[in-house]
Amino acid sequence: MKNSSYAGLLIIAAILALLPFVLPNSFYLDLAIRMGINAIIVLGLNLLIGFAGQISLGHAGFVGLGAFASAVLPHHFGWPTFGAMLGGAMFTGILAALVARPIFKLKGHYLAMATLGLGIIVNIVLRNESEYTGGPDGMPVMALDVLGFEISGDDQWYWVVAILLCISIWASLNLINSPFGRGLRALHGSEVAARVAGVNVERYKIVIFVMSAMFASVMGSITAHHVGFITPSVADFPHSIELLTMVVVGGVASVYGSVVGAVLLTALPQALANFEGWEIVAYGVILVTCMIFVPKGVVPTMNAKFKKEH
Amino acid sequence: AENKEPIKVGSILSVTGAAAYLGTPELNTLQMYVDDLNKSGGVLGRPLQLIHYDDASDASKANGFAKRLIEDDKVDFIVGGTTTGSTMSMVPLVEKAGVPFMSLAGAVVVVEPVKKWVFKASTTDRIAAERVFIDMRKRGISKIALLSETSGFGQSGKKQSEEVAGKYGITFVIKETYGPKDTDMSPQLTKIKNNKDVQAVFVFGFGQGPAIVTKNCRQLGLDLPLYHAHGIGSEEFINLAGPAAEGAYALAPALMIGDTLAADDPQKAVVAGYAKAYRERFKEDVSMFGGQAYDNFFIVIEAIKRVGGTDKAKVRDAIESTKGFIGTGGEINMTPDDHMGLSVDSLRMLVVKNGKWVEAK
Amino acid sequence: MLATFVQFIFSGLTVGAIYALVALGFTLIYNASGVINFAQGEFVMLGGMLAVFFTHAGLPMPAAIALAIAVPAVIGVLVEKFTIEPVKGAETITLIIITLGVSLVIRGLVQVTLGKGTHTIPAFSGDAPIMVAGAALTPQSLWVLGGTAIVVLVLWYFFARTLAGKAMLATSYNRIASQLVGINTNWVLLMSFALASALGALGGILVTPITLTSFDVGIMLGLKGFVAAVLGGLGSGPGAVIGGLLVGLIESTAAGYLSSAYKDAIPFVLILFILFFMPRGLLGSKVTDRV
Amino acid sequence: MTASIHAPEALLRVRDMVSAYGRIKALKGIALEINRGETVALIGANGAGKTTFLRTLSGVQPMAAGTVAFDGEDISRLRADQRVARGICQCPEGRMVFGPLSIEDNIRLGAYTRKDAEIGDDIEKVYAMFPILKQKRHLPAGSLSGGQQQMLAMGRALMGRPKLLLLDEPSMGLAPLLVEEIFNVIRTLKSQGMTILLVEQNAFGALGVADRAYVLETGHVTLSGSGAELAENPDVRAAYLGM
Amino acid sequence: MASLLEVSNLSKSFGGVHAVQSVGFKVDAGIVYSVIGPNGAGKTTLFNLITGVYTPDAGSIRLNGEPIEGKPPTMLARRGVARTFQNLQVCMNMSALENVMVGAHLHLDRNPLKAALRFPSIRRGDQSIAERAAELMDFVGLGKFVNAHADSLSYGMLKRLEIARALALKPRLIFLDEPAAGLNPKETEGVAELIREVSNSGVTVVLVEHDMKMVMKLSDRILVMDYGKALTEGTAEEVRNNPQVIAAYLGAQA
Ligand SMILES: Nc1ncnc2c1ncn2[C@@H]1O[C@H](COP(=O)(O)OP(=O)(O)OP(=O)(O)O)[C@@H](O)[C@H]1O
Ligand SMILES: Nc1ncnc2c1ncn2[C@@H]1O[C@H](COP(=O)(O)OP(=O)(O)OP(=O)(O)O)[C@@H](O)[C@H]1O
Ligand SMILES: [Mg+2]
Ligand SMILES: [Mg+2]
Repeated sequence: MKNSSYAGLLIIAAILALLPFVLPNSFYLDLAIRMGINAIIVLGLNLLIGFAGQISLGHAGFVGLGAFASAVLPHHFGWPTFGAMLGGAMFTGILAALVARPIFKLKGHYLAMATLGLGIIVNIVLRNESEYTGGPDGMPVMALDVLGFEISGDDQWYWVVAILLCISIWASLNLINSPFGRGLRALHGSEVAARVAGVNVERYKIVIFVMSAMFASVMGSITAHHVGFITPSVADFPHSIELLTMVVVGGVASVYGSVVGAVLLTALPQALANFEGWEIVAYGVILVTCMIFVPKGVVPTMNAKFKKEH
Repeated sequence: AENKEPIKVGSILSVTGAAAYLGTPELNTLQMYVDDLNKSGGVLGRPLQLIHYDDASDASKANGFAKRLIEDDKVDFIVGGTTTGSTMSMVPLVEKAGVPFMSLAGAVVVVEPVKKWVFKASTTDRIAAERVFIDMRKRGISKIALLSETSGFGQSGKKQSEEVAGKYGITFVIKETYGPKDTDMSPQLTKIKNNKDVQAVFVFGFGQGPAIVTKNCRQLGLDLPLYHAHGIGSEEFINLAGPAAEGAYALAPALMIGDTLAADDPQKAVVAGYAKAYRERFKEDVSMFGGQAYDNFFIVIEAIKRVGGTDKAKVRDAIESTKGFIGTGGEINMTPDDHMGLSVDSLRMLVVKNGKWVEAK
Repeated sequence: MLATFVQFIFSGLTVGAIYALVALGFTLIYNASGVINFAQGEFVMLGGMLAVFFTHAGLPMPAAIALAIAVPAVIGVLVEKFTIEPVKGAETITLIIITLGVSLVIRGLVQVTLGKGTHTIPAFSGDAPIMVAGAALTPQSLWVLGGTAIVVLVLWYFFARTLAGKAMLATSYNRIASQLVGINTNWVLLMSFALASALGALGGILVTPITLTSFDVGIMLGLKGFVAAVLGGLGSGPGAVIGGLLVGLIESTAAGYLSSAYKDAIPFVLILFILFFMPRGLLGSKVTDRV
Repeated sequence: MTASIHAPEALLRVRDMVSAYGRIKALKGIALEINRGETVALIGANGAGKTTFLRTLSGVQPMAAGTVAFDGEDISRLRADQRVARGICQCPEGRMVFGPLSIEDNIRLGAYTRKDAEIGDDIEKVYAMFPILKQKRHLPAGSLSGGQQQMLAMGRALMGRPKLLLLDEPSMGLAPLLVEEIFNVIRTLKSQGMTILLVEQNAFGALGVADRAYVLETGHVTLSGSGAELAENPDVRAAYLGM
Repeated sequence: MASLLEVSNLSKSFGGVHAVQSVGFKVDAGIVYSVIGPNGAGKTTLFNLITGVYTPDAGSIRLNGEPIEGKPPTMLARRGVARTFQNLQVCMNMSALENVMVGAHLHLDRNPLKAALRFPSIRRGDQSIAERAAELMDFVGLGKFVNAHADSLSYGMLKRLEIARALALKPRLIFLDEPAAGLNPKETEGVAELIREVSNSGVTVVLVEHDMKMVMKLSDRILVMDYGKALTEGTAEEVRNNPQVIAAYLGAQA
């Protein structure tokens, strides 16, 4: 699975096509859907963090905006669900664009702090506006209706998410190997060199931030519809960290790493579910060990190994 | 041939995270009674198997685990959902799959409107609010300050308080909030102190927040009656708040004052039995949440016994027809319109006197 | 009205001093390694929880406090040795994830061993508030403020005036060059973690009588401490203190004058605003990279 | 042709040094000796491995195989700071000044391993050598121009009172007057008996001051001899002197 | 007709340091123009001002008669201004070839949506740029390292990589900040030849360099700076024999 090759995509597509036939019951299907949703969010986040080198510790905020747009707009304002999803993405995109300029004046930990603050503000608003959002206890979400066709049930959601995932991987691969993607990576490597070469650094950062925010928002909507109930914890700091961890464990600046990271870390809590109070410790130990032994992430490390053997 | 298949008890509790304080005694209680019942031959001759997942106080995790309990583990009934959020995220799943579901959460939305498969034989925030307001009226208080936590518990409590206040002639002169992890509430209390109309302060929260509020009140010299909702009436509160706790009111079920309960109190036996067993096994004090787990669990066990099997629909019907069940939280009488079954006086008003909780007169 | 205002200020200063103490721990490790140690909050928690544990175990207060500082310091050393040292030179986010992982382990272990309850220790000089201009200030707040002041002075002296302090800074700016002038960079990192952990623990002990403690208080304190450190300007001791006090004051006045529901959001809005004009915080060092 | 003298007074003796970046070997078995008081030049094209050699000598780059003996002691396993304490100081490629620290602090840190009372005098000596540094001594080193930083890096290395001074392209980026100045400094140090290993692209200058020199090509030593010998060698002239 | 580049009265100071003080000069199209001066004279700062990395405190810069002072580097790149850096600015997270391809950024369709959807036009453009970048690497003597990762190149190689990247912009005006630093005399000759070729192809070159042999050989005109000010300006011959320049910069050897 070389980072830039499309072969990995074919393998993933094949796995996705076969998976429903080998999974024993719909709990596993549900888990697969959650993995897929996370993978798509992480793909977007990795474009921002891994490729453009801009840390975001508040991405869950965008997921939350999408999720609650899909919950609140139909429920309180009678919007059609599909419209709410698009509206949520638009709103998230606009918000991201508005805050991007001031935020991206900052670098490193200052940027991390600013994005963290943004996520926390979103979360606090969602928690406090309980008239609309149900507060910390959350609210139910209607089924998604796309132009008269209602998507519900794990079977349908599985295929929707699987197709979206393949498209997202394909688009990400295309993007990073394009002039735009190279510009992003260049500004990561050296901002001043990128500027002098004609990369409009500010614009690129804004574009990729808005794009990954909108990715997150749409997937937030899908999470909301799939689960049927949503609470502000989708937008909280631990969730942002969880997404960040998926990026890093899978591999910073690795498209396939995003998918692998999302799959592993979505499965991990389920695997640890029977640890009786030791889950947190085990989760922490696994994270740290993983970072120590594969600091570059699972996929890039495996790539390097693979290359070595050949 | 007799059915020896285990009866599968599913539970999803918040054993870690913000609500760990509630979830832990709940899980302890379930484990203890599943063990005990198994030792004494199980139920209907069948052993019990407890399958538990910790949602870490995160409602979306609860949803995933509920699916696992229903689809993968195929449990016969579910106890849990420590928080309202967790409960509500599971409700659509149990309703669809048709699994009897006993929530341990506090908010009234769980059982109102009534949902076919969802029960909750534990006190609600509405009852708590009503109980406090009744007591306030009794003492001639009508203008109060409401200080609620921004947690789900506090927000729902605030909403219910607002809804029922009118009925008891209570008006809120000032409403403030604090975060569940806040370390200092003096700014809010200073505002309350500056408002001369306030006759009493009603705090809706649980965990360490109410203890800090109590300390801050005394530090600021705020001498109004201080009422707490249900959920803090334990030794821990007095330890944390120290001398400042003296004179604070709080709601609690009979369980919390088991030792001082009148001998003829109908709950005496149940409460004493539970408290003794729990203390022996876990070497720690009982909490009302563990007691709620006891009540909800045994309502289902009784129902299964009455049905003579685990057919989900029949068990559900049996739960719905529970009558006169004496639990740690009071007497429970379910009806098709009431999936909670507790009355307002199931909660007792306690006050701290000489460093001990006693029933307020 | 003055009394009310003064009360908000007292409240803000007390809470702010707590944040400042946590922020100083961040500063110390950042200055030695450029790492933001997201486990810093857990050391604050450890200090408080261990002080509770040792006093309950029957130790006299001074001994309990000494142990509650020493044990976290040792843990800090172990953390550096086994999780930070092996990944020298890794990317910022990798280090962020590692420290977050460490914080989970510490929190989880405390939860399993010391339980989930909330605890407290008695205030050092009693609970009777001191009244100033009609506002109440608890004696423990003075302990916290005083502790913060001493720590910041010591740190300032260390980094501005001693060669060991400069060596620590040098290590974070360029590890290779530091080795080339003879600095044992591993040792420097080890010491920075030991000191920062001890500092965090000390903070945890000082604040426990006010804030109470439980296995999960570290998350929020760590977060606020990070915010304070960034606001003040990463790496600056006085910055960390100013940042901490500022966050505390904004919170208390926001809760008092604006909205207690949004009091946690308001500091973030203001901080974003401040960073917009001062992208390296209030006292952050200037950028000196040349091209 | 190896001109190395296996004399007991060799201060530094490197045998079979191998060093690699990942799988790529940058040094493929280097043998080299420096006698006390000698100035030795190391020349080679871009990417030959000169910098890698110096970094490995200083211990900041891991050595995959080989031994390094210094002053009669095997130092192959020592950490970088221990090697500095024994008197191996380097003025690194790319200068590596501590940008945010003041110039004076940078210089002081050069004497980090020293405890003696003469540090203050030595600082003055460095200032005397590079007066511009004294003028700017309270400014952050990062604000210096490229050439000024080069002077600072040199001064910092000298503060360690090296027994063996490693210089990685010390004249890079310096104005002609200063290049001369740097070579004068090297000559002075040499006359004071300091042992110096000099990596230079300015091969004319380097071969001019060096007693002996080695030529490095893609990780191998291909030639060695006295400075004058190599300066006359037609291959060297063609490949490195551009004649 | 106006010169290609006209700088007048340009000033910039940092704190108390007047890095550049009222400097003015003109560069005609097609020539090689060198800026020399002692360390810290302000040469790099001058480059940073002209290429938009710093904003001037005062003064004007005109490119083809149009004012460009304070314009961002991206804008200047669009007008055909390229540069290299004294303190290397190479993107270590990319391959050597990609670094050079970044130089050609402006000649490509940079639309992210089209890219994500894999429009054929984008692929084709990228392909041809990759080929040109490889040629450029060959041109600067890095032909063997086309597939190498940038962080595996030595210092001298990286300096050349920067030249290739600057050339990939197809500049009208190129600023080279010490291109020969870190190169041996033989390699320096190679770079000098390279600059000559670039100049012959019609690109105007502005050069900062301490290697006097190279400067004297290549330059049509030379500006000498000292303490942020223009000391003198003239042909190689004039400058070489200026006693002030000899005293401040060249020393006896030249
Ligand atoms: N970090 C690295 N990763 C991988 N390879 C490297 C790295 N640094 C250097 N190399 C390779 O090692 C070899 C030696 O590099 P080194 O820097 O020692 O050369 P040098 O002789 O100092 O060259 P220069 O004169 O350009 O400074 C080169 O082939 C280079 O490509
Ligand atoms: N960003 C900055 N902050 C502070 N001072 C600066 C900055 N940039 C340059 N200077 C100062 O301006 C003066 C000129 O620096 P500049 O880098 O332009 O010199 P230069 O002529 O390029 O020297 P060299 O030949 O050594 O590269 C120096 O004294 C330097 O310290
Ligand atoms: Mg080199
Ligand atoms: Mg320069």
